[in-house]
Amino acid sequence: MSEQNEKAKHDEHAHHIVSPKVYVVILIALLVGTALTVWASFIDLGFWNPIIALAIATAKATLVVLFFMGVKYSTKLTKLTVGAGIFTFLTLVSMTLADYISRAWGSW
Amino acid sequence: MPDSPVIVHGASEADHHEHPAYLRHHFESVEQQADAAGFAMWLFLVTEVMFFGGMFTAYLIYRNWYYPAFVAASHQLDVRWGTLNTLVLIISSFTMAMGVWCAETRRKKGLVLCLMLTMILGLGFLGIKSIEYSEKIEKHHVPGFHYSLQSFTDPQSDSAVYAEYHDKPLPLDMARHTEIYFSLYFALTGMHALHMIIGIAILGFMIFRAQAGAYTSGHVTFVENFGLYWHFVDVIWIYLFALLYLISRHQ
Amino acid sequence: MSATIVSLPDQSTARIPKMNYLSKENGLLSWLLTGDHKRIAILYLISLSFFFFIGGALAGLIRLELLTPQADLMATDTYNKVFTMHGVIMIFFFLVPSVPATLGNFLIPLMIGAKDLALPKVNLLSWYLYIAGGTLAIYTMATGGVDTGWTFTTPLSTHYVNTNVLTTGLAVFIAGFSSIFTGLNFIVTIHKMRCPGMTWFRLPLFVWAHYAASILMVLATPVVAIAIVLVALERTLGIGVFDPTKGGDPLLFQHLFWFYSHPAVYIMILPGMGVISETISTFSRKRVFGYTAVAFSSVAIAVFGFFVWAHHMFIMGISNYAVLVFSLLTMLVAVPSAIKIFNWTFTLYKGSITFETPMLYTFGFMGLFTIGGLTGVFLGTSGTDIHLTETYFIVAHFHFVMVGGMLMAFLAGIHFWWPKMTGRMYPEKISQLAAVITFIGFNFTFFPQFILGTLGMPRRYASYPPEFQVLNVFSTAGATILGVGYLLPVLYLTWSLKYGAIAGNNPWQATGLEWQIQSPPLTENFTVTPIMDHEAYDYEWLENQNLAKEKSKEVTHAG
Amino acid sequence: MSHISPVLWQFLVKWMTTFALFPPEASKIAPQMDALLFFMILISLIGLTIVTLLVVSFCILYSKERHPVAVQVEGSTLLEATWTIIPLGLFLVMFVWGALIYFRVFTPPANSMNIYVVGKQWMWKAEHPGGQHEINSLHVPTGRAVQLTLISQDVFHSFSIPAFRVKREAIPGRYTTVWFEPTVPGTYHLFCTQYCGTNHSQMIGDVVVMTPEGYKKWLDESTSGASLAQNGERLFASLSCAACHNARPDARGPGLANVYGAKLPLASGGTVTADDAYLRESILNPSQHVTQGYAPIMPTYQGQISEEGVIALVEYIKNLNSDYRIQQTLNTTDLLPESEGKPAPAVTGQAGKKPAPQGKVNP
Ligand code: HEA
Ligand code: HEA
Ligand code: HEC
Ligand code: CUA
Ligand SMILES: [Cu+2]
Repeated sequence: MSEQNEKAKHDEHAHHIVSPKVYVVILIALLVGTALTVWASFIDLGFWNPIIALAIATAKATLVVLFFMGVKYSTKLTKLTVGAGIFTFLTLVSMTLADYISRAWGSW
Repeated sequence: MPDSPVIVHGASEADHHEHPAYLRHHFESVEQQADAAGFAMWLFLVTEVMFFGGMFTAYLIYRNWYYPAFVAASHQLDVRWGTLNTLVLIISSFTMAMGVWCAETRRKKGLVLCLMLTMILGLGFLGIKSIEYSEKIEKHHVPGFHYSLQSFTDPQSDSAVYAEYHDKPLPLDMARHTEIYFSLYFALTGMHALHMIIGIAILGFMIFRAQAGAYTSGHVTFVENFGLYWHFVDVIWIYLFALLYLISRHQ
Repeated sequence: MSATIVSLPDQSTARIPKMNYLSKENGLLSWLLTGDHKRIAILYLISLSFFFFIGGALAGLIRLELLTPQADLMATDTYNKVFTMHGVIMIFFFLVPSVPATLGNFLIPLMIGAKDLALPKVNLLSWYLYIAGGTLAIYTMATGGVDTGWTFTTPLSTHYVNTNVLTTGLAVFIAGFSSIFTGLNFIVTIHKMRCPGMTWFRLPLFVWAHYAASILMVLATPVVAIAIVLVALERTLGIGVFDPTKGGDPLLFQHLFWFYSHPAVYIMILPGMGVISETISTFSRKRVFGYTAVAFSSVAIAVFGFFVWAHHMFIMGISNYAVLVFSLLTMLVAVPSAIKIFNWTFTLYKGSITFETPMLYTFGFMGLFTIGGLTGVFLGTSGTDIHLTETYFIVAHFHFVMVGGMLMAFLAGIHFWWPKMTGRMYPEKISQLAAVITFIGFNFTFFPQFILGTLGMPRRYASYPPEFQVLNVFSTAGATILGVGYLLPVLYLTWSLKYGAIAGNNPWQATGLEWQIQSPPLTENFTVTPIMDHEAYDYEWLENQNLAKEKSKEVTHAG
Repeated sequence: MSHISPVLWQFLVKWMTTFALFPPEASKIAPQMDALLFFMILISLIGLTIVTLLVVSFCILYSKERHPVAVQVEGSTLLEATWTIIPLGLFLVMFVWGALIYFRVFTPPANSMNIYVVGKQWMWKAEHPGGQHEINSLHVPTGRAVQLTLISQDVFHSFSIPAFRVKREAIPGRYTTVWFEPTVPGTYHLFCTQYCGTNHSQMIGDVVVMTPEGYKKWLDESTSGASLAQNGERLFASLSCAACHNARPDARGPGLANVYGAKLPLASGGTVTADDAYLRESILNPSQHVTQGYAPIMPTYQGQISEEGVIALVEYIKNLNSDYRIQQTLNTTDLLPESEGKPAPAVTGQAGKKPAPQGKVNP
């Protein structure tokens, strides 16, 4: 038994049960988000189109992770785990892309 | 007990016999067991993030390099099917969340119903995906299998898509890079679909067990963890939808 | 009398306790279906040793071929297959699981006072995956092998060789998942299963090191898995992602591959570093100097380890700016290793040092890893890497860290915990001899390769210009000595299973929880949950403990 | 010494007489690289010695016999800081020094002569501007900066000359460059150091460094007829590039004279410098970078020209200083087979300058 555990027993355990109301609200938000992203893709925003699409996708994903997956109500450890995953993923993407982008900068 | 003095920890010895059957011997308490399982599931999902991460990286690089090809190729995907599938999956995520809630509040009927709905929606998703796939197969847009460039070098030949987007023909060398788009499209959605299939198989098993009341007696770890998995698959799709379908409807 | 840990039969008992994890049930099935982390560790130990000797025999073939400048023992493509299989087997089926899957599996629950790993079934699954992958690798070897090099460089592996790339890839893929599950299990266990009082900063450094390595296993391994999947798709369908003629970039594969394989080198070394922390403390009877620094340096290695992968691609055509960044970061990742080396050195200061076999291997580790690590810095320096890359300098570098470092640590650990695992001591004199032989043989084998490398001899060459022959002969001669050095432990350790002296609970008078229980331990490790009430490596606590025991014995004798 | 076996003895003698830690230093960069290597070896030896000395002396001072009871020492922030900062500082010195050398090796000086190298399973093919080909060998003069432009036809190879301390990957589908300035005449090893399949270890050869006069003589003796640029011109004609690139007012493609080294505006915005790699891309993947003011109509020549052909075209375009040659091409397209005897294009000189005699490079 570790200290997190003991703490968890008090504030998080007995397991926070999210009420269906929250789920319904999130569902609606996600549906709206989907509509929004499709609608946005029909407008010509040039450079901004992909950024908006990704922003909306990220917002939706965040909702799913926070509420459906319950990260909002879970321990620091879970939050840290999610954070570590995202961080490593971003490291992979950004450092690889950095190579590809700077390749075009000429030799020096 | 032999030689050295012993301090028995807390109450662990005392309530040993009251432990429910599902508490495995090496855990101290039900909370510890549930905690460990949930944490393990999260770690597993993190590995999944990195697994898809490799493909996302490839996607971002080639999209940068071959933007016109990616745009033209993405026009081959039907936003309507994509939107529908997104909705289906989001709703299935909702029913799954409700399922977890039912399990937590010990509603057996509700749980079974929610799991069934989730499964049906999941199957629906796969059905739509297979419609989309078969269209790609017909048009020879599957990389490696007599891949055809016709829709891109001569967009007018592809009247349905042309009517919607009025794509200009791509030069041959750019058109060839649509194959990379479709490689990544099939790799990403295929891997995603594989996760769905595994999920549906587990759902089937869970419905069976739920009917026997396995998850509505307080031991909900399995349902909760499966829920995490299912939502994760949903999250991946949310990104796939934005990246594969909505690249650019203009140009 | 302070509150303490339960200990079952005392070491004064001159017998191996009747009840222990080995004796519980003994059918084959009871082993193959076991959930006991200790039994799984033994399963791993046996299967790992098997793969090590296959890999070692292949190394023998490599060295025999390189005895002469011509490719005369085998054709060049056979040679290519031999070193590829040597690399694949040694890395994926020996070194990556070596310390974690055997010692880590066996000891982590014992060290943190838990009854088992958090997920025993997953643990067993890991072993089965490992065996499945390993069997597939052996099958591949038997049916023609593969000749891409262990790095599977595209487009060579995707379009230009017609050997068993797919099956080898699958084998590595499966082994990768075995490793992911092991790491995942360790992380969960270390977080959730510590006994009361076992705070993070009371954990043995062995556990810290495994924690850091596990992070790498969990986060890095999936990337190589997907890279292999893409290679397989490329090979079977020609999807073009890595194919330059279709507009793909073959370098992308290397990005993905090294994103795993650089962290993988730390997966390989960190657990070994954990072993060294334990042995050096025990045999100098001192708390590890700078406990926190050593603990955090493990984590620092794990974290920084993610940012340096492209140092394997300096001349491969990545952007020059990327080279600068990755070279700089490589310098940063080298520092925590230096911190560890110095802290271990100062652990000896004012200690009371004895020179049993594990300690000899430990000294071997410190010297050889320092050389290997410092030559790694030569390679991380972008300028000198131009000259040294893809030569025998690299071969020497990584054998110094992997064989001189990790393998030495593995042997140190096996000897150190052998009494705990089997209840019997290994024969001390002959194993000291074996350690010395290994050290001498190792230097003979791999030191000349540094010189070969600076002279320019390329790696993966079946034939070479004649002026390199002398150094190669040295190397081959050394490998023969090294082979003897590795065969000896197999013989005397097997012998000791039956004839070794009874070890008792704590033959080394070490402080870890694992030493406070009987050897070999019970299946459930602890009959009662222990409580940790002192720091790690607290030798004063141990002394008090022993005094107390003595007293109570006197009382019983008198009474 | 009779107890040492004669074979071993022979070896030892051989080794003692030829023992070396470094290969010969035959290029300008070699001593600089070696200086850094010496520095690093020195630092490493010092570091290793410190560690070894400490370990050994502690082992002697605090062995159980001498020091039966250990004294517990907790640690020391000061010491931790010392052995964090000093190695870090030293490593950073190595990083900076190494980066400077890396920078030098991969930045060719402007006046360097260029040799193209094509790697393929399993040989090296070098193409000199004058049209001289060589396989698995490379002749270069002393005292001149030589730039190599490398490409591979199949898998990764790596062009390594230990005596020069340089090495560069030959990548499929992309040009890479490296340069060196040979200093000592002689014959040196050329290795392929990137594992490239079955005969990787046979993809070796010689680098022959000659005096400038010797090199000139060698060039004259091994000429194959047309220069690279001449071959390029022929290809340019036979692929009818001039149908579009003809510098006429109504031309469908941009004029190519003096395009090499120019900063070109792109249709997608931004500019790009037309270097070798860009020229190659424009021929094989023209729609990747479309020049401003032109439609992406240029067909791709991927699969129709060998890497050697592309090199010839690139070399030709690089040396186009005026539209004069193109228009000549246009006129002579149908006379192609006989274009052998035509004056060679101005390889390095100005347009209108007396053309170099056939097969020779203007110095
Ligand atoms: C266990 C495995 C392991 C470990 C731990 C390391 C550790 C390191 N490695 Fe190594 N490496 C490999 C295994 C490993 N490596 C393998 C297998 C390859 C080849 C792969 C292939 O191509 O097949 C490779 C290749 C490799 C390359 C690529 C070369 C190339 O392809 O061109 C580089 C380049 O940067 C590198 C660097 C380093 C560095 C900087 C460290 C550092 O972490 C080392 C840090 C340690 C120290 C620095 C020593 C301690 C320091 C002191 C005691 C201080 C001394 C005092 C003073 C300086 C005052 N390694
Ligand atoms: C854990 C990793 C590990 C280990 C332990 C070893 C151990 C050894 N390795 Fe290995 N090696 C690699 C990992 C490892 N290697 C990798 C990753 C490569 C790169 C592959 C690639 O390029 O793709 C490589 C490549 C490599 C090469 C370069 C090949 C080339 O580039 O052409 C050489 C050459 O000397 C070599 C030699 C040895 C030797 C002599 C040992 C010795 O330590 C082994 C000693 C053990 C034994 C000898 C076994 C015990 C004895 C017996 C079973 C009796 C029979 C013995 C004989 C018949 C001699 N190895
Ligand atoms: C059908 C007409 C056509 C033919 C034939 C043609 N080109 Fe082009 N080329 C163009 C156009 C139009 C452009 C500018 C747009 C672009 O970059 O794609 C161009 C651009 C180029 C460029 C880049 C220069 C710049 O200013 O951007 C080079 C180099 C080039 N062509 C070389 C060749 C060579 C060599 C051939 C023959 C093997 C050839 N072209 C054949 C039409 C043609
Ligand atoms: Cu070409 Cu190795
Ligand atoms: Cu590395």
